[in-house]
Amino acid sequence: MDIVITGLVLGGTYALIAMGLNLQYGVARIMNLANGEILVAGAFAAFWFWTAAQLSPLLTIFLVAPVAYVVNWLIYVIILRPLVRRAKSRGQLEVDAILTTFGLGFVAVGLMLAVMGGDYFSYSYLSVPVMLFGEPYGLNRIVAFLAAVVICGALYLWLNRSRAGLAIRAIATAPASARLVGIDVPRLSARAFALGGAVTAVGGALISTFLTLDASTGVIFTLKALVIVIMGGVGDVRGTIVAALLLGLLETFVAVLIDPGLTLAAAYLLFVLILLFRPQGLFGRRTT
Amino acid sequence: MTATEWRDLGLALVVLVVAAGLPFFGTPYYLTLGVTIAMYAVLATSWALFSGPTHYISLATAAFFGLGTYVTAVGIDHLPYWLLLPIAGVIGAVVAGLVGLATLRLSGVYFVIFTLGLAEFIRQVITWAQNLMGTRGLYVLTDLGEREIYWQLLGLAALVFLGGWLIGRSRLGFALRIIGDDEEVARHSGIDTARAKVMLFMVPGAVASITGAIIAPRYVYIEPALAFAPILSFTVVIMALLGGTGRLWGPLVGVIPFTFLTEWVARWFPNQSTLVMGLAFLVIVFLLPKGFVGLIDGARARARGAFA
Amino acid sequence: MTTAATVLSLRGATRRFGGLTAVDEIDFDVAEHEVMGLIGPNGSGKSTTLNLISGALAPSGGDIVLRGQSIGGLPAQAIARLGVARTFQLVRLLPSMTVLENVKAGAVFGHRRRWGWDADAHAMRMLERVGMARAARSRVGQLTYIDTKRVELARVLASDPRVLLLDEWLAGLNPTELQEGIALIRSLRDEGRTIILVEHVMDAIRSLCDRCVVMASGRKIAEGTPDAVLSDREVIRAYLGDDDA
Amino acid sequence: AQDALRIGAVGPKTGPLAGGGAVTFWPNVQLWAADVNARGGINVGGTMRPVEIVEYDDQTNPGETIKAVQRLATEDQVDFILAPYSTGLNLAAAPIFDRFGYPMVTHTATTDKVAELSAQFPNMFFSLGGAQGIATGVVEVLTGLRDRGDIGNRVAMVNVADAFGIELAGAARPQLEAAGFEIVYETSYPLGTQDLSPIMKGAVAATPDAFVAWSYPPDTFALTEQAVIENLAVGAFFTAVGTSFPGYAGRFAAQAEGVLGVGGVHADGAAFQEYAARHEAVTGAKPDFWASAMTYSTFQVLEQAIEGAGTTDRAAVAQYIKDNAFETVIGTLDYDENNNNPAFWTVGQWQGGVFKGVASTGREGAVDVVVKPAWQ
Amino acid sequence: MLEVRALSVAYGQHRALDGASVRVGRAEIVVILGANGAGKSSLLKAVAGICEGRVAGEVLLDGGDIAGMAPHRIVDQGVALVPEGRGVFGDLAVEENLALGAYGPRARDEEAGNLDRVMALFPKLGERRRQVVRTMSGGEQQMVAIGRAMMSNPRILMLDEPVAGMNREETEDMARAILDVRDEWGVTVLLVEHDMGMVMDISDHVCVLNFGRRIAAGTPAEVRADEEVIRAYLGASREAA
Ligand SMILES: Nc1ncnc2c1ncn2[C@@H]1O[C@H](COP(=O)(O)OP(=O)(O)OP(=O)(O)O)[C@@H](O)[C@H]1O
Ligand SMILES: Nc1ncnc2c1ncn2[C@@H]1O[C@H](COP(=O)(O)OP(=O)(O)OP(=O)(O)O)[C@@H](O)[C@H]1O
Ligand SMILES: [Mg+2]
Ligand SMILES: [Mg+2]
Repeated sequence: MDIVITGLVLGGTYALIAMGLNLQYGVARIMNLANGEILVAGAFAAFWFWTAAQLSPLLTIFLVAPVAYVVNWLIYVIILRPLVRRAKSRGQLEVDAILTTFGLGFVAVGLMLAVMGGDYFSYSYLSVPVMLFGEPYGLNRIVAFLAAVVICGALYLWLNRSRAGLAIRAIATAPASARLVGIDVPRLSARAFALGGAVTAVGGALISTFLTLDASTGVIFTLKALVIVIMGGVGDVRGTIVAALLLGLLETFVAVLIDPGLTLAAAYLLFVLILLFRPQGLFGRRTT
Repeated sequence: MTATEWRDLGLALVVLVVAAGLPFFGTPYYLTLGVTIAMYAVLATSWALFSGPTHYISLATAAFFGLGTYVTAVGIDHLPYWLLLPIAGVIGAVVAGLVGLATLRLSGVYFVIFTLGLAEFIRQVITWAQNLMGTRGLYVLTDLGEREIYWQLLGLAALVFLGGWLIGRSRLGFALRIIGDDEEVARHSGIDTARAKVMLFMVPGAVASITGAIIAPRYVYIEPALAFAPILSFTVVIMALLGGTGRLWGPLVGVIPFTFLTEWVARWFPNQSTLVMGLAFLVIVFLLPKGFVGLIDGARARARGAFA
Repeated sequence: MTTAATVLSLRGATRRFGGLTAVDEIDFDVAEHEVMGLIGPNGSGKSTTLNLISGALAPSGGDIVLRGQSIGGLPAQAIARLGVARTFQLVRLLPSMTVLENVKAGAVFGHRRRWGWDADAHAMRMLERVGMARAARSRVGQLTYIDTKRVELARVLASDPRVLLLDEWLAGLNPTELQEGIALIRSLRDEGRTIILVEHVMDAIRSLCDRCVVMASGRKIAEGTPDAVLSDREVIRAYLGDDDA
Repeated sequence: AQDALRIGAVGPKTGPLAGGGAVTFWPNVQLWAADVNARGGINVGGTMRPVEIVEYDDQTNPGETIKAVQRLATEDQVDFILAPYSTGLNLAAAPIFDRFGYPMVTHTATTDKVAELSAQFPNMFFSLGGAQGIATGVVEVLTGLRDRGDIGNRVAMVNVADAFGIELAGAARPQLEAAGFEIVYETSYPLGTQDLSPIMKGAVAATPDAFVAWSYPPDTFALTEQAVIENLAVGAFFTAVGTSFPGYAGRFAAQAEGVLGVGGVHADGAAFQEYAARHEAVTGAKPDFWASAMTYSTFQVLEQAIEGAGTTDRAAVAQYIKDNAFETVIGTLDYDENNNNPAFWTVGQWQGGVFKGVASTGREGAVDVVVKPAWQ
Repeated sequence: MLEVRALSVAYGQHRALDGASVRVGRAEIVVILGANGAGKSSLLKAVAGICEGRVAGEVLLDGGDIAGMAPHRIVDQGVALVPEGRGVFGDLAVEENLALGAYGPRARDEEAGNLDRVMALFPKLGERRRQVVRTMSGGEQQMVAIGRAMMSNPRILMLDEPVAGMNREETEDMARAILDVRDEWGVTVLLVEHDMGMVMDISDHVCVLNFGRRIAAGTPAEVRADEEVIRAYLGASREAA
């Protein structure tokens, strides 16, 4: 029980980390290597509001989300859209996106260093125990988990039940055809990218309540997010959620029952094995 | 062989001889840059041998590189150094072969992230094993200086270029180009796509591993966090793509300007180096959509147009 | 009916996709030098049958035998080397290569493997064969539709296949081109090649095929000479409509 | 104005170690330069020469460290170079320092291979102590608490699976056992583990009397937080790197009381207090209570050696360092025949909002260790 | 209602369409004929706003110029295109494809009614609502594509070789469906087709392109008798149609 709860809570954290990237890659077709930096920026915002004004991160996210949305929208429209226009093929876009977002990640790290210096930022928020089934858990992690449930659930419902969500999925499967049914592909892609960025930044704000970060740590989260998105299958919200929870559970199981030193090894082993047996990820569809 | 091929070969030889003389006429600073360039030239060129034609972007370079450094670090006290390099090569090739087999069914971004995950996996296992055995960072104390390391890398580079040139003329190279265009067609034309891919994937694996083995004495202190740093994989990809992977010499023309650019930025913007580097990057991607090779080809075409 | 030796035979070949049985226990034989038509309405499983033969898909059941050797489930490259070559319903060329290189791909890795000068010369001969020698150095992106089909055919021929599978090779051609196309396939037939032809153009079936297999909903419903099957009342009524034949 | 002395500084501003560099290394570079120049410079054979810092970011990448040191030596032709940050980067740079004869007074390199290294790189000096010494300090502190009857002899020990953690856990294990402690829980975790609660749960389940973690800053914070949440009831709670950061007390406030950590300083000494005040005034941040002062003091060593030798001749300065003792903000620094500083702080403890040294290998000013009160 | 005036399309150096003009009246079926590469598809794509090449000229829809508009806005004007290769969403189900057809504002109010009519037009789609389109056969996918286009409540439906790869019966079904579209929905149809039999049966007007230029226009009978058309397009093989 204990293991399951701890694992699920960690899985929720991972879902927060990866969900935004899934939107950005699945729909806007940008494999955003600057994802982790956006996450760290969100975390930094929460830290800053907390230290400067004792503003709760749970409120900060309502500031972070719109700001991150606008910033990511601008990034897409100004920097990435020309690449999308220019790309003659999917592969070309992929390469350009890798190069550009890699550069963007550098720029973001540079800016954050300039603004906040290289120091660790960590603060204590809701780091009090809550008892579940007789075991203590950090309230901040539980809160982040609940937020993850809300965010992922809302995204899932939105994508699968709403008209706009259907349009987003249409772009994800065939952008060229989406134009033919009256979908404003460039605009919706920009929105999906912006939304993904907002989700990532909110995730960052939430995880900053229990993780210690600094300006350079973004890349760690980028790697984790990439692994989760791919494991779940590109463009599929369910896949990302399931993959995140699986990873969380596995890492906890290994940590408790085998050896904490093997958690990350086990996580990557799981990833490798899943791809061996399902090369398109858990929920991905085979492309030809 | 045609006349142009002879000419290219001669040109390559001249370049090699001139490069080999660097330690005699350059300052130690240029030698250090030379080591960096040679190292990335080897890594990026061998990377492009596989990834260029197949369009499979591999982020496993750091894994093989790290393995190589460990071969040297572990073996230096027990075996003669010169034996370690081929051992590293064989280990790298074998691991790459296994990885290649594992990745056969993967395509596109799944392959990219798989290689990344795999590199992290190897690093985690080595870390864990080290912890189990109670060994810490390993020390590689030798009297190999930058000059010796540079020559070794240069020799390796020559081998990589020669190998690449031969592969380009072989059935294997042709098969790989077909695979890169359309794997379904390749299979229906009778190409054992799996075998071709795995065979070629072993080349960058072995080369990166040997490179790691050569570099280990330069780092002196080997620990997983430094030896397997994923940034190396990214840097190699970026340099190769900036150069252009369509030609054998493409990655080289990415590596050289890129090294000087990072050097320039590191020197003049020590506090904003990441920021400036990132901006420089964006500018390059936007202004040189086809990489430096595209720039050179474009200039050539224009020159030809001007004379026509 | 077949006097010559059997080259290829399908025995109970079956392919399921989830609940759907796209190819359902198909049996037929193809004899040496025979041109066999595989016809049937859309979605009847023709392309899937070709995919089973060429190794693009593995059968879920049954067997496929090429000259006494079972090839069901072998990988595509192995089958290609045994001498089965195909075109695709949607033309697939190698976009980064020239026309000649495209054809060379067949010559280098196919059933008979050539290399170097020999492969170039052979590829050139195949281009001449399909009337595309003039475009040998062009990029495939510059070709018209029928020319891409021709190049694909040349690539397939370059491997000296024993059995040639053509999937709707004539689809999408205009009347003039259609006549050229039919003439081209006829010339292959006259060379004595063994061909399986999936086609909707009945004129082509009539004038090219020795024999036809008719499929519907994954099953074989008739087999015989084109005239015989196309005048088979049941076939007409159930699958081709009343007014044809 | 005289000719400035050009001093090179290489360290991580980005990459995995940037956080540590930002707390410990860079502020002291800035402070030292400010202090020296406020005094009018370094007295080199009678002329006061101000210092001018040439700094580079090595991105926590040994290849970049090598390039940067090389650049400092041959392009910028600096007079001296401050040692880089962290063990790995110092060792990568050692051959180049050696080739150009720069004295290399390291501040953040820990190694048990001092003898081999100083044989290979004769101008390399080690200040921070090795794993053995630190482990001994921790065991001594625990033994003291036990002998006073404050704790029992059940110890839980965890380590981050990287060179630092592995080495220290390896050194501490036999010493703990020799001192009669029972290791009731032991495990490692990879760098970058995002949830340490399973580890803390495991430790809690083993009901230890003391908890020892050979950890890095992010995990030091996470372990402490989990210990609070899981209410780990121990009389001694030790975490390694990061415990002495001012941010630690900033985050955990009253909870930090009684927490033991690696390092320490003579916190009540005038030299440190004065230093800390200057540090805050010049850099806007508080120093940490371990490596900050150590880092600064190695710069002082270099400064005093230049003045003492009266020249910028590197060989002479290096020789001067070998031959002399130096008064610094952490007290006297005197390198032995292996270029090693034998007297260093090993354990400190948060007491009343200050992280005070409680154990050392021969430093003055240690305070008595107190038993860890319950988490609030 | 749709008038294409002096439309040119160039891909790099290559002029695929060279000042072609076409007029289509309300509730008419107009067929564009032409050899492969004559520029037929380019014309449809230019009207729909999705042509990769450089486009010049005017496209007037009820007098308003829609050339250069973004493709989704053109759809909102009531122009629907079923391109070569169908352009369906292979990974989505039939019903999702149809729902996406009604994405634009002009189609939303009528979505339910249109869905019923599409199901009546292609009963097979009703049976396969939840099938993933990628797994359907060519002909079935074509139905999805046309059904989806009809869901957008178009004034003009443009079909690019809708019966390619179909057999006689299916071709006739499709022809009937196209006539239904005109007669019952009152939609104008612009069709690119090779199948002469079908063309002659259903078209009100025919327009023949050759090498990017219009060489003839008129009723099917007129065009059929046009010497230039016979020479340029049908060649000697007219009876083959
Ligand atoms: N994206 C493109 N880039 C370059 N050339 C193109 C492009 N699309 C079409 N073309 C060229 O433009 C010409 C006209 O093409 P288009 O597709 O309009 O012809 P079509 O009449 O529809 O032919 P088909 O009957 O084969 O469909 C052809 O020569 C074709 O090669
Ligand atoms: N990969 C697949 N997954 C699921 N179903 C498939 C797949 N490929 C084909 N099918 C189904 O199998 C049936 C037969 O398809 P096939 O492509 O063989 O038909 P066909 O006779 O070639 O038709 P056409 O003349 O339209 O090309 C179709 O109903 C199709 O939906
Ligand atoms: Mg078919
Ligand atoms: Mg067309």
